[in-house]
Amino acid sequence: MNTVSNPTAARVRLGAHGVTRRFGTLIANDTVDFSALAGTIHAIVGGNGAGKSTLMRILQGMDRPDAGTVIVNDQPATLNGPADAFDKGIGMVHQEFMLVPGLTLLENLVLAREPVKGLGLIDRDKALGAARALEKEAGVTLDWDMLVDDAPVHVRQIVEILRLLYRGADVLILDEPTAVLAPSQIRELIALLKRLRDDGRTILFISHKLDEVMGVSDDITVIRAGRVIRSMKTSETTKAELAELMIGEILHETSARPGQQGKSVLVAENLSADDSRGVAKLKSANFTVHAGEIVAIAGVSGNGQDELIGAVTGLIAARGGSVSLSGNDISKLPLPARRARGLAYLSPDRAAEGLCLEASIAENAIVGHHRRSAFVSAGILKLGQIAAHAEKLLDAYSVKRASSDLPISSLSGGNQQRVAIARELDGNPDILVACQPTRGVDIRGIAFIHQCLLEYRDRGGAVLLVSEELNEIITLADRIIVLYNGELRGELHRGDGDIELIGRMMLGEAA
Amino acid sequence: MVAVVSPTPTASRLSWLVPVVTALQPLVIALLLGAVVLAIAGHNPLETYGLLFAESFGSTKRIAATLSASTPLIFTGLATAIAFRAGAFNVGVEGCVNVGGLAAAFVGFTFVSLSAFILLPAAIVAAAIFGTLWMVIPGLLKSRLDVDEVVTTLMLNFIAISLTAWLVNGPLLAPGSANSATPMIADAARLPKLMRGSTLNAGFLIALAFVILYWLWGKWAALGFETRLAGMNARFATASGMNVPGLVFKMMLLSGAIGGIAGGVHALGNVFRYVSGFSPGYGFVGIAVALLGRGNAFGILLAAILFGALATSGATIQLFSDVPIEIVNILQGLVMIFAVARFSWIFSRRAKS
Amino acid sequence: MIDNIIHAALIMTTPVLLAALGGLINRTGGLVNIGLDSMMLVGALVGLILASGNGNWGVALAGAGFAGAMMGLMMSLCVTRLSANEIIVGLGFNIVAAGLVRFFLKTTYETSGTLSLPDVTRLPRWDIPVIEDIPVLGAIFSGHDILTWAAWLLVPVTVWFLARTRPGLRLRAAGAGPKAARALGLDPLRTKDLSTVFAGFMSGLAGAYLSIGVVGIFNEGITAGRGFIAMAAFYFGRTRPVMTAIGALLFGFFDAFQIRLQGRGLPAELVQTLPYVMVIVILTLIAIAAKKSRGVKS
Amino acid sequence: ADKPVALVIAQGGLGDQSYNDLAYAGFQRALKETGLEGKPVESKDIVAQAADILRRASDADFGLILDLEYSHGEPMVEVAKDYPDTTFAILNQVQKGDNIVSVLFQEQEGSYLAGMLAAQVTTDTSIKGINDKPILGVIGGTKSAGIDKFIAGFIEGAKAANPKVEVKVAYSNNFGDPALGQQMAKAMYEEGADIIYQIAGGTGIGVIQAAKETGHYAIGVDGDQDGLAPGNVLTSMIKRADVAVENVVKDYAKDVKLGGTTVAFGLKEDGVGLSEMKFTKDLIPAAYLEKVEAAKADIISGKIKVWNVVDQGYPDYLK
Ligand SMILES: Nc1ncnc2c1ncn2[C@@H]1O[C@H](COP(=O)(O)OP(=O)(O)OP(=O)(O)O)[C@@H](O)[C@H]1O
Ligand SMILES: Nc1ncnc2c1ncn2[C@@H]1O[C@H](COP(=O)(O)OP(=O)(O)OP(=O)(O)O)[C@@H](O)[C@H]1O
Ligand SMILES: [Mg+2]
Ligand SMILES: [Mg+2]
Repeated sequence: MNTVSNPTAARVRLGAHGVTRRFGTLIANDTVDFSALAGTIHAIVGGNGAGKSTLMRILQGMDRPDAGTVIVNDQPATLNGPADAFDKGIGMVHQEFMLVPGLTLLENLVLAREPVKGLGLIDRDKALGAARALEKEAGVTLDWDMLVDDAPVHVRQIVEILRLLYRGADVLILDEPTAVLAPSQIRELIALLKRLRDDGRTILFISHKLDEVMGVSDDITVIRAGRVIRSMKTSETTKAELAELMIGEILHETSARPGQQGKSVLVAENLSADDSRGVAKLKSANFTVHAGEIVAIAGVSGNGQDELIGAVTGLIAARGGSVSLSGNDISKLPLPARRARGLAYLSPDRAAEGLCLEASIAENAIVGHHRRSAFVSAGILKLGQIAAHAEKLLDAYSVKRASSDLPISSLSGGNQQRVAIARELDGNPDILVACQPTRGVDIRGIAFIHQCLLEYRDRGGAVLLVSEELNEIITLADRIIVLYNGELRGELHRGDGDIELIGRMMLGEAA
Repeated sequence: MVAVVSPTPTASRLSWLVPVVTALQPLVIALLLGAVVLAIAGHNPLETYGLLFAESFGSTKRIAATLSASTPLIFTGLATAIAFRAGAFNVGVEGCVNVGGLAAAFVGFTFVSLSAFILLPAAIVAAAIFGTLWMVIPGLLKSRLDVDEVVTTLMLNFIAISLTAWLVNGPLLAPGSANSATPMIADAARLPKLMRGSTLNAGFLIALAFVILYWLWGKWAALGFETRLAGMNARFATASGMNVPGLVFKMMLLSGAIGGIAGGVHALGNVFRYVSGFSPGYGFVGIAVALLGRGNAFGILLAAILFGALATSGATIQLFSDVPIEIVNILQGLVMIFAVARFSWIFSRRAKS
Repeated sequence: MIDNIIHAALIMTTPVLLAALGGLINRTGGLVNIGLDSMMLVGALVGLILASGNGNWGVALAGAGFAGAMMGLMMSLCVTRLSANEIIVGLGFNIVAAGLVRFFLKTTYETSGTLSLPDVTRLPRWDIPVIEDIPVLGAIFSGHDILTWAAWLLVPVTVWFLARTRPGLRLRAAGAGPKAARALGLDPLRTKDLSTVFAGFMSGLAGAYLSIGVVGIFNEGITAGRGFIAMAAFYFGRTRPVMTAIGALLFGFFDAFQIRLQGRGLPAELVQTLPYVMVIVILTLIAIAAKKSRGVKS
Repeated sequence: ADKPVALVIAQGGLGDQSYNDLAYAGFQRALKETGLEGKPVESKDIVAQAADILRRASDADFGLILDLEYSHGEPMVEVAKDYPDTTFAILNQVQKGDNIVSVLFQEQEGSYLAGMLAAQVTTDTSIKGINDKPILGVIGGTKSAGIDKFIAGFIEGAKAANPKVEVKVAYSNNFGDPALGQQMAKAMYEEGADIIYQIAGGTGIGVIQAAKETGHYAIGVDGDQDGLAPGNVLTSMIKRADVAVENVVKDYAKDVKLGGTTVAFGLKEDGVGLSEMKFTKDLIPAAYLEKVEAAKADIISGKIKVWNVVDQGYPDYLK
């Protein structure tokens, strides 16, 4: 285990003094003062768009403040780009993954500091040796020759972190590292972070999940609308207080009422499907979703969720079995036809599939419904009606926006997700396939989205929920099915299972 | 303090100028560089630019010549833009111009007994049909088999040029002609002139109509809306229930149809037959026009007029100065390069991030 | 006959392959270079001028490569620093270069179109003893010049470079994940610039190959769109060196073949489309095969 | 007349090493001698800008407009009607009009002589680089009547000298690709041809290069190309486009009434013919040259009428 020399026992290893960053008229960071003490885990919390990522980017030299300075080892410092930050021992795992597609894990690990023999030839043995050493330190084993594109998310996450260690960083900035991980993976990550801290490293940790934050951090800074609201020791605060500080009001937890099971809506029989390379990923799945209930598929990503979603929605062709919707076989229909028959689909990948970031907010709210007879005649859109409808919809879902004609990328993640949900629930579909509905959304947004899903269910809607958030599943689901290694196992009913049990089932440990 | 937050009244009244200045800035830089080249070549840049302007817009006749030269470019710009919109990088409009032009000319010199009311539309429809057919193969390959459309359409350009060259020198050769040309089309097949003593013809009006249609289509048509979304994010469009390969195929065909009409209108309105050298690369300039106009209907119109002006004035200024055609070409290239450049970069401190 | 076709095919392949390898590196670095043809043209002119008057062919090649590289640099700066659209810039460079070359010929040599200079040192051809007399093998391996050898040797070298070396890895990273590369402290824009400079260098050599390797004169049409064919070749190869080389060879082969097919009753114009038709046919076959193999697995 | 003169350059532009360059050279000579003002006009879009350029020049008070572009024939007739005081000249075709002068070349006549010479040489193995096979080659720039006019004449002349001679014909489809021309020529030499007639502009320069490299022969075209590869260019079929242009401009300067006339440039007018063969004269047996001279006299006298593809369509041997 390599230990990190504590650089001159500085008190503030990394911080900001009076940092301000504007984007046009928007002030993303407003005279932010911040100090992460050496050898601590410092959590930064705040709602979507609070300015957390912006501050972190500044601390890593990716961005520069309009005013104020970065503090490194108690001294004001200027960071001329990420390379400079690495020289000062500062590395960051960005909110969106920063791995290069088409490269192997090993190549991504050593990129920008490759061990070479003569002629610029990469010394593979040395690289692999370093990789193995890091593996040991982190307590994982990886297939280093795997392409990034083929690696599951948690593996990518690990590689991102190992890469910082490889570069010798002793300050690790992690922007929402747990957003895409399963509970056991989160636990492993947190254990790893604690070990790293105990070795003397400093960690800046961003998360929307307050349980995690309370569990892992030594200090917490709360940011709201670009300003630091308060910095404190974790031991001196509570989850409830944090939530209130973050959003400026007291939030009531979504209460779970049981649903009223109606007639069966979606029936999958012996459904199986392959991934894009032809590997069997979903094996003979059987399940039914009834009107008025939420059925959750729990599972670690990569266990066949994508194929299950694809086969149900028609995004991919199933290899065998059948899917029927309200009694009609839809197995052979492509996605548009399934949508026309009352299926709605909320994509897990908001930026790439769930929304069109360049299109306007209103357009994103209406897509898919624009061929409704109220909105189109003879192929000509009734723009007036459409705009009015979009406004109504966006207001109903309280989407905070300057104008509906702006590109949707101008919205915060939480508000983007509201638009996606508003669109999918518009027109009262028979069934909603909702995947990771609250990924990367702040607590206020989560509560709202949960409310939407429950109300839809209570109106008689059927929901097939695919999520890695166990809390979410426990809160929402009337029935829970665990997906492990392509197979559906065990079925739990509301109130039956606790998080621990489901977590173990997700890892194939119990039945 | 207040002044900083809310823009002053003066600023808001002049704010429409900002995009105009931004748009003109690259043109100005291209002209400055061109001036350097001119000066090195021993020509007075100001005089040359004055002459270029006068020969493009200096009189009704010259304006007519400019608009006439821009007519095929409007079509090819639109044809290219419509495919780009769907996310297909179609560089094969040049081929469509050639097959469309030959098809229209063929109808125009073959069915000479028909009246103008039938012959003219028939010739244009023939051009559209052949342009469409020309895009069927790359369209199918792209949408069904995911074969890169850049290669296939580029190859088809070469094939179209050879194929038309063969037809026009063999089966369709005008008797007694020493170079590859079809017979002249019947008078009934000719697009009416808009002005005596000029080549400006009804084709320009058709082009304008297409610009407006394209604009309306993009704004109002469900298909236009879907095409735009599919072009911006195909995965999203698929997940939202659109048939993206189908859309791409349709738009490739539509692109081919408009490209074919570009050739048809050129044959029926200007050249009155198909002849070797029929298209000096209208399809390729169309790519630049579409990109310069940023896919926007009126942007395309303006870009086409700009290139039309340079083409026509580039030829006639040689009558009044010693500026050779290559200087005009250099200028054209410079305008193209810098028209899409963003100089704000140089002045912006943090553009790197 | 077959020997002659092979030899001619290899000669027609060399310039396309050189430029295609440059374009491939460029595209790997994240820039689709439509301006290869312009760099080829300038390389051809500079190469001829330096080789004339019994000049040194090595110097001529270096000069041609340098001239192409400079064009590449300018083009790249327009794209990376002025965020201009690479396609338009490429098209624009083709137009500007053609104009500048004509202009230069007129003002400097008082000629237009063609430049024929005295005592041009041609690229030497190397005959390999023994092998040169073996049919087929002789045609393949003997009687070629340094650029043909270089072009073909560069194919495995490019594979090795991209897969195994540090600059190769960084190049791929700059093209596939510029944001990530930047976050790691690399400078993907500069990498892109360098890759375009390389593409220009290779295209310059390709041009010189035409002017001092093949014909010994310069003509403004000497590239005859081979820069576009090179682009088609690396598109054909999906930016993989070996497939790109096969694409270039395909062009060379069918070009050599169509020349010999002429005058045998088929219309010349139609025979000339053979290379282009074949590229479409082969791409289609590859795509169908790929689809089938995917179908078999599932 | 003292109004300025314009010369509209054809497709291919200046620098084509043949027709355009030659005509422009004659144009410049004429301007110098007559002291007239004159401008050449080139355009990339020359086909579409026909009427536009002709009208602009007329409006700008040019007195004589010479047009080298073939496709401008019909538009010129239209435009000429509106400008009766301007004289227009078109080459290679006859157009009607009181103020239009047509200039025709009988390229087939010169090509006939070239074919006749080549057919005699190709079996004379005493000449270096010549094999015993009666095979000749022709490489044309495009397949078009204007080019095939040369080719038909060449074949006719060759057959007249030796009916057994075989003439291989190929087209480059490109007037500016010398590398292609060189490869095409080499392919022909491999197949037994030893003399190739090129009618392909810049592509043809590659043909001459191939002759030089392989030690065979080429026949040049348009200008005197014998010097491009001394000893390897058997002869050149000279087409005096320069003289034609020069004469028209000079006549215009002298106020000769040109409108409505057709000027033919054949062997008789010395508008076409073979080069003086400065480098090859001594290689070729005198008897061959005498036979060529005799044929020339017969053509001039009208005893031999060489096939004209443009007027008569394609002969059987070139279908
Ligand atoms: N490059 C940019 N250009 C313009 N505005 C930006 C940019 N980056 C961030 N912003 C804006 O700055 C604000 C703060 O964004 P930031 O990414 O820091 O939020 P965050 O706290 O990380 O939110 P989340 O929890 O959703 O990740 C947001 O309103 C955002 O719209
Ligand atoms: N160049 C930009 N221009 C305008 N807004 C931007 C730009 N870059 C990022 N943003 C916005 O900044 C905000 C914050 O960005 P960030 O990457 O943190 O994602 P986010 O919105 O917080 O979503 P999530 O947390 O769900 O990933 C978003 O609204 C994003 O769209
Ligand atoms: Mg963030
Ligand atoms: Mg012989």
